[in-house]
Amino acid sequence: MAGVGLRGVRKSYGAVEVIKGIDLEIAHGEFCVFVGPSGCGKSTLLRMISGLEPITGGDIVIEGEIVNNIAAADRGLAMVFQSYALYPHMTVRQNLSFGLENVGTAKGDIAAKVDAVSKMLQINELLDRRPKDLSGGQRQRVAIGRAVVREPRVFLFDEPLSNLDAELRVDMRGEIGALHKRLGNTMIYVTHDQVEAMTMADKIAVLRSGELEQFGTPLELFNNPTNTFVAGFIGSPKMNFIKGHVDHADRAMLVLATGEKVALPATGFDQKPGQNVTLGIRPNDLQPAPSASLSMVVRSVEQLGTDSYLYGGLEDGTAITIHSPGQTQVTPGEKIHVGAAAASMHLFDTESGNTLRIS
Amino acid sequence: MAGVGLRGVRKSYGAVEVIKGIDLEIAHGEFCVFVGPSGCGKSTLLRMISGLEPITGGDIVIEGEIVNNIAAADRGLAMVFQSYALYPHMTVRQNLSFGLENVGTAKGDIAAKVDAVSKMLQINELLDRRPKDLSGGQRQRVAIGRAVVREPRVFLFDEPLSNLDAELRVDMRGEIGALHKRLGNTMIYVTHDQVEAMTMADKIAVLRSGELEQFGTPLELFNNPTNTFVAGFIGSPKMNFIKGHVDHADRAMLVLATGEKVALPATGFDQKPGQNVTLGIRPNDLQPAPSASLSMVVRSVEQLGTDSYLYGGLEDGTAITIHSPGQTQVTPGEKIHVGAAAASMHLFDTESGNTLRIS
Amino acid sequence: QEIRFMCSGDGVECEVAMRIFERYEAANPGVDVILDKVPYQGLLDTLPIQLAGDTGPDLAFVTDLGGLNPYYLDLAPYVDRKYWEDSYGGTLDWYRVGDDDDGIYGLHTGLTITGAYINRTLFDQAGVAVPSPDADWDTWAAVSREVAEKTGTPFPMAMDRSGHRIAGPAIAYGAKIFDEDGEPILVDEGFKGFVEKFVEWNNDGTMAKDVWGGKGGTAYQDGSKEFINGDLVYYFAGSWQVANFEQQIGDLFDWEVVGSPCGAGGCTGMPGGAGIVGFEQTDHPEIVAELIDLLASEESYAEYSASARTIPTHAAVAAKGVNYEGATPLAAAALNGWAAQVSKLEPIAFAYQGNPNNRAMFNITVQRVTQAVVGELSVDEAMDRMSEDLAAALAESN
Amino acid sequence: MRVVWLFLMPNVLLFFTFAFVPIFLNFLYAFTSGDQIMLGDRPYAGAANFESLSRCRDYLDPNTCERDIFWRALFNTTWFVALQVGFMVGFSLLTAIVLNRDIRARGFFRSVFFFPVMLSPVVVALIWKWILLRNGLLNAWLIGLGFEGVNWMLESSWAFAWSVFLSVWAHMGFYTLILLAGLQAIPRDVYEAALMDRASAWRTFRRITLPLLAPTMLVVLVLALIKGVQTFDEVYAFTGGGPGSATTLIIQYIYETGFAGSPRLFGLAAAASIILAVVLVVLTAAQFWANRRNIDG
Amino acid sequence: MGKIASFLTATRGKNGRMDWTDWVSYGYLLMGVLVIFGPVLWLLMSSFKDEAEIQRFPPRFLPYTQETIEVEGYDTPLALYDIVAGEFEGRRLAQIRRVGLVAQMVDPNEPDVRLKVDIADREAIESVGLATENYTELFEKFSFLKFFWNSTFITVVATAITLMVNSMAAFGLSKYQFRGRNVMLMIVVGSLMVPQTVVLVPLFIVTKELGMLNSLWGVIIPAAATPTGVFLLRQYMLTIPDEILDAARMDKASEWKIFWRIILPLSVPAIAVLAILSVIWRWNDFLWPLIVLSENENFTLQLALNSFQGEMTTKWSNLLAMTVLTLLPIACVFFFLQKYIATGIASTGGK
Ligand SMILES: Nc1ncnc2c1ncn2[C@@H]1O[C@H](COP(=O)(O)OP(=O)(O)OP(=O)(O)O)[C@@H](O)[C@H]1O
Ligand SMILES: Nc1ncnc2c1ncn2[C@@H]1O[C@H](COP(=O)(O)OP(=O)(O)OP(=O)(O)O)[C@@H](O)[C@H]1O
Ligand SMILES: O=P(O)(O)OC[C@H](O)CO
Ligand SMILES: [Mg+2]
Ligand SMILES: [Mg+2]
Repeated sequence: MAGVGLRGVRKSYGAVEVIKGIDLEIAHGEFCVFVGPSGCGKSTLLRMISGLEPITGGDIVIEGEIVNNIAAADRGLAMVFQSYALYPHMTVRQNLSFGLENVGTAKGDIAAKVDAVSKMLQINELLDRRPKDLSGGQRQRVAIGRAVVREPRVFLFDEPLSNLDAELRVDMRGEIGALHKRLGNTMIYVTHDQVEAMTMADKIAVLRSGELEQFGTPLELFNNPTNTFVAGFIGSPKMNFIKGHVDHADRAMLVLATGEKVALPATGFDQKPGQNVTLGIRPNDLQPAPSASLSMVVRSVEQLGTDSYLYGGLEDGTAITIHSPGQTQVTPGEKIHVGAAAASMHLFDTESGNTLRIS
Repeated sequence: MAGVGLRGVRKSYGAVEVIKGIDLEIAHGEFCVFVGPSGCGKSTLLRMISGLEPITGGDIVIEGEIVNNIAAADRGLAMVFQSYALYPHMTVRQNLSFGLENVGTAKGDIAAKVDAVSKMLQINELLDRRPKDLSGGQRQRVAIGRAVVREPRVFLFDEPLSNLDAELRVDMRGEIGALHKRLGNTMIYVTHDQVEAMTMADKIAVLRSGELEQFGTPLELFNNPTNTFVAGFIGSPKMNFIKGHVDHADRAMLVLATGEKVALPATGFDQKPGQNVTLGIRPNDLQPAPSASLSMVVRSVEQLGTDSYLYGGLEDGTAITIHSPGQTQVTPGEKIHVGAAAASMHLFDTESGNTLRIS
Repeated sequence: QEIRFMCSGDGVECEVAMRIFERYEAANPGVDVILDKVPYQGLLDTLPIQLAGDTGPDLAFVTDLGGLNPYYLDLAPYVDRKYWEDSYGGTLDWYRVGDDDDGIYGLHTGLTITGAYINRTLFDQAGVAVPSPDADWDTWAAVSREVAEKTGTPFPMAMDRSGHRIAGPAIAYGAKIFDEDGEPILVDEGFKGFVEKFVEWNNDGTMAKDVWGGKGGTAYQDGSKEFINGDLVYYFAGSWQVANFEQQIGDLFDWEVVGSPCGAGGCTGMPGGAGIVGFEQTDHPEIVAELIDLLASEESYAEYSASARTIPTHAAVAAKGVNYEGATPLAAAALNGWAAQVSKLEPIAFAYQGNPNNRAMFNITVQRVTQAVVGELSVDEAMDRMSEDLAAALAESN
Repeated sequence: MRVVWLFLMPNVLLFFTFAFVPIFLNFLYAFTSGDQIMLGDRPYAGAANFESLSRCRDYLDPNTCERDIFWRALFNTTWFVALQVGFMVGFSLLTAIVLNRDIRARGFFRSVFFFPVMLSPVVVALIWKWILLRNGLLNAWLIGLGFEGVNWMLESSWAFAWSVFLSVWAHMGFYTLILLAGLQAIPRDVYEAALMDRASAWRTFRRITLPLLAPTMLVVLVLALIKGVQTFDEVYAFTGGGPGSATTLIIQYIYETGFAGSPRLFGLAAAASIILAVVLVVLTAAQFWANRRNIDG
Repeated sequence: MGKIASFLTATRGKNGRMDWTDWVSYGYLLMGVLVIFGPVLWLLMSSFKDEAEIQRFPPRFLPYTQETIEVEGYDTPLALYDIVAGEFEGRRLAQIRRVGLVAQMVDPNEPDVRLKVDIADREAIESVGLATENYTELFEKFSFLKFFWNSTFITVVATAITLMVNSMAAFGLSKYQFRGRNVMLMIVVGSLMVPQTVVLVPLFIVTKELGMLNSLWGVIIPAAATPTGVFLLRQYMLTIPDEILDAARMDKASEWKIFWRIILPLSVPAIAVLAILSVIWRWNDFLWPLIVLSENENFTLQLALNSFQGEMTTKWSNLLAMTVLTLLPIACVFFFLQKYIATGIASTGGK
């Protein structure tokens, strides 16, 4: 069972602590995605799991065995480096076959596997080039191929698709998914792409400056974020946060900083009268509605073709984004009224940022 | 007028022709985005404009002047490299100030500018680190900062945000947009991100294996793609393409390969009876409708939280993706009927791939 | 049995010796004499180390005659002592250390004598008479200057940069080299007297300063190039240059041996040369001894001298004179001219050459006199330094 | 990390046997006297050799020292190294940079600059002696141009200057080659970035090339210094240390005292070599220290 | 800022045009050819001069030989002269012999008439001619091929060992953090401090104790662990990004494999440099082989070369010819290896 466990794992560079004690159990065969802001420690964590980075504290467990003292080469993992780290002196083919040669795979098998993988990654025409003669995306695919071709018990991917175009990315997502199904092995995947995270993951781990914020299935995180950080991080564009307090008289009524009042759903939150709370509504859940209580001034409009986003602010300046399907006619400067269904609302304690939902 | 013009520009590496004659005029102050599949020549084109890559044929014109023989340093551009190319031996601060020092900016000004830029890029805490002590996204921001701090007449960005998380990416998009407004200079920007391309660009140039496919505003490209390639490339997920032919009897009726019939809009296309055509419908325009004529079997479902995508196929196997707002209840294996409004249809000649829309 | 013969020569010495050894091989099947021809530096610098390390050849051609004495094979048990004493009496001592040493160690194959050559053609062109054989240094200096002046020759005189070379003239000027007890002193009034002159000549252009002044340390430098090019009137070197001059001057001009000028101490040059010795560590002392003895026989020795163009030390051979094969008249005359100089050598010269510390003394001389020539030290200081250096060297040796 | 020792082992073994042990023996020699070659035959002398070498009335005037030549050699070597290392590093850097450019006939030019390194010291000295002799090529030239000839080898300062020149001439190619390899290791995209940053040639050199060349530069500086101090063969064959002792360098002193001299004063020579090694260690440590930032990349 | 196209960094005008930096570069290189290669060329020329011509003042660049002519009645060819003054001015005569200031000469066309000419009146007729005997003599004089083989064997084997052993050590010292690393490094650099000249005798003793005297191995082994090589390679390897090694580790490469397949290929420029240097060192080694090898059959070319330096005289003509001959192989090695120096990894496989 190639599950991966992190037990109180820590890492410091000199005085800088970049991983501050992380506990995480990734079950065998699970596809786990790490997300988090740039610099939060995702790559470091991957490198620690791989064995390339010595850990400062805690244990790393693979297949139930503590591997802290096992060399990277012997942990049976494969990794796609964020910086690719291709072998500059080898052709693409050699880059791909090196790992197989190391484990003594037969020549014929190597050729077959390299062939298959390079076709899957659409780099089969580049097999005799060296990395320096490749485009950024091509290099990235070689980096993926190098890991994939070895079919290890655990895969570590560090932003493997960041330099690919949308179409290729969709393809690759599919291929990696298929691979995961076929091999049934554990995959740990770092990405900044919401779509990748949401669609590929069995579980998502949200990290913030070296700490684990939440670990769960994509929809769990999306629907029940534990705090404003996760709520803001999962889903794009970001959830709108509006400050206010619970009406002293009516627990179900929220008084926003702008003075407007919003009705909360009757159940679901454990807010207390007078408590300072933050209301969270995703842009997709905010609809222009002439009769709605919130009024905003649109500052800018983004037209994606299929969708449009309106950026604006409430009266007190709180930034608000709303989503509008298709191509919108709204123009900057317009003042519109928006509203949301009570069911789509999230409520957080303003001080701690934690969700107020009863779980 | 720091417009940039490409006149029949070509580039070959030995026998491999990677840029096959590109003509393009980017007006002064325009924000132009290059998109295209991985390896199509975007970076090469940027490098040719910058002067780092000698051109094999054609002319590059900046401010009306042919700059083919002007050295990179003298073209007055700044570039964010896809590979970052940070100075490994310098701290972040030195990386940022090097360019300013080169042009003799006063010490105080340098400090102020570096300060401002690093704040904007949220790397102000890292100013005394060296690149090797930074995370991937932090490095990328330094690379951006190095170009931005110089405020040149033309900016070249090569996938500058690919390693940033969604939130930061939105921020950076905003910052670059603001910078563009403030400086009013020309920007050429390579990206794989649909959102970036659609939202930031004044004009988008779609490249395919060294050739320019279409050049126009984002919505132009989205609404009036000249061929299946552009149609497929712009917009994510990709447009669905369904093969068929125009009914011999009724020009307004399309007979799909599956035998199903679809009514075309009365005007807009110049299809001929019997012509082999490809119908294009974006996933967002396909709605589940029990009464609709197209029936598909759902193979997989992607839940993004705010949206869902259903992947499936028509009877003849043609892959179909449809978008469904919110979180869907459809499960793989289900058979559903889908339909689209005639207005949202695109029609292409199957042989040439060119659009049949009357322009 | 394999016998290794290490040799280095300026001419064909090694080959000629081998020719004679081959006869021994023919007579003694199973003996195989192998010639290891090495650079001269091999003999000088590395042979002693090899010997000290109990390796090295069975027999060798050597020039540091006394210095290697501890390693020599005493041939006395194998050879006819009387024949050797009679024939080589004068040089046997050079291979010995101390007065009570009566071993027979080496065969002095080629005697060298220091002394001068002149460019006879220049004298003729200048119309200046060649001084008589008993002329002194001052006379030669004056005459050389005159010839040089009249013929536009750059250098009147030159002397090889060597402690060995300057020793002869110094002795002729009264240097005693040793004190009454036979202990080396090197410096005395006589020695200093010549050095003063020598330094002066170097600085007034009489001597080609390039030779001594252009070098340092104990590096060797000769003036043969200048002489060969006709840029030098009077060249103080030694008998070994004959073959060289014969070959390279060829037809350019006439040259002659004039030997050493005279002084209060006589008209002596310095003897020297090389010999063949056997080494104690050999596995075949008998064969080694027989080989050397064969070469020492009057017949072989005469043949050797004639072929290798050396000046014989064998009394009988010397007395008969050598018929140098194939030599040009000039060269033959020169070689015989050198042979005639042997009788002029002073006992001090012999003693100096035979002293085991001679190399140290030569080196000290070169180094310090040069410093005086170039002005780093005054002559007095140089002399003081020489005495100190000598004392230090003597203290260290054994 | 045990495997690292497997990588080091062969080298360590060879080192121990053929560098360490001899150096240690040499150390022992320094405390013995006499002219015997084998250590066992030599009497113990305590620090006498060191005392003898260091006995001076006035350390600035070699004439007052017991071993005056040692001190002269020491002074000469100091000057020699200062000049030689400076010129050597300067010229080889310049040459490496030029040769690193995308020039035509690169291989040919590289070979040209490297050629002298292949020559034996004796031949190097011979060639230049021919050129510098009183009636050699250079003087013939000068006189042809209407100047007066100079007796280069007879004037102390000229002989010294030419010795420096000669050793730079002979060894420059060696360092050029090392620097060339170092320049090749600098990633090209960093230069491209500098170009886009409008760095002038000089600034690119100062701020990009030099710092990134630092590990190589350390090799060059350390080797140049050490080999500079150890200069011997070609200068010895060239001037023999003269005129007088003007170009006598420290290794010549050691060589003539211990190896080629008579009597062979191994003890004194060994003591001198230890003093030399100590000086070198100090100088090298200083270089490492000055370079410490860049040593480990 | 004008033509910034960086003299110090650029690699030829991007567009194939020569700009001033190219002119300066070529100027510098040509001067280099003059100063560096001129003397070498002269050496080459001199190796074709006969001994007398070598000793000649002032020296001449081209090798000249005196023209001779076969004259009836004389066994050996006679030297030809132009007569420039005196009675026979303008004639071309052959010299029979010279006695003092007068030469006996003969007109090749009338061999019977002897003429007396003042030696100042004649001028030798010389033409450029190569004294190839300098070379041919070498092959007659000693077993050149044997020496060549010995030198080659020593050079090749010692270089191979040096490269192997040094690069392994350099890898250890550059890519591993371990206790004692700095000590090891100091030892390496420290042993550079003592020149071989100084430790010849102790080294001889060690070599003798190991029974390697008079064997080529006695020359090969002691020289193999050059500290210079370790130091040089180590500093170069520092510039190889660690991330590539990490990638290899993830590819399950053993440390040996990493060394062999990653580090070595990426260090090719430095290894080429060391190979060149090692070849030169071993090929030109003189003093050490001289001590270790006393038997001729083990001699190297350098020892043979130096045997032209006798006690009192040096045969320059042969020595120079031999120098040129011994130079050729290493020059070839250099020419072959130098191109590897230019194969630096310009762009790494990373971002
Ligand atoms: N030296 C070379 N020799 C041959 N082909 C090359 C060389 N360098 C680049 N190419 C090819 O040129 C094409 C264009 O490369 P370029 O880097 O411009 O692509 P790109 O559009 O930037 O791709 P990406 O989005 O993956 O970065 C690629 O197919 C690449 O393989
Ligand atoms: N050697 C170091 N010394 C100090 N801090 C370091 C060092 N190396 C990395 N860091 C810091 O550790 C943090 C985590 O880095 P890591 O590369 O794991 O981030 P990441 O989550 O992968 O970010 P990104 O998404 O930008 O790649 C970063 O803030 C980085 O600046
Ligand atoms: O000073 P050197 O080297 O010429 O010594 C001369 C020899 O002793 C002559 O036999
Ligand atoms: Mg990262
Ligand atoms: Mg690219």
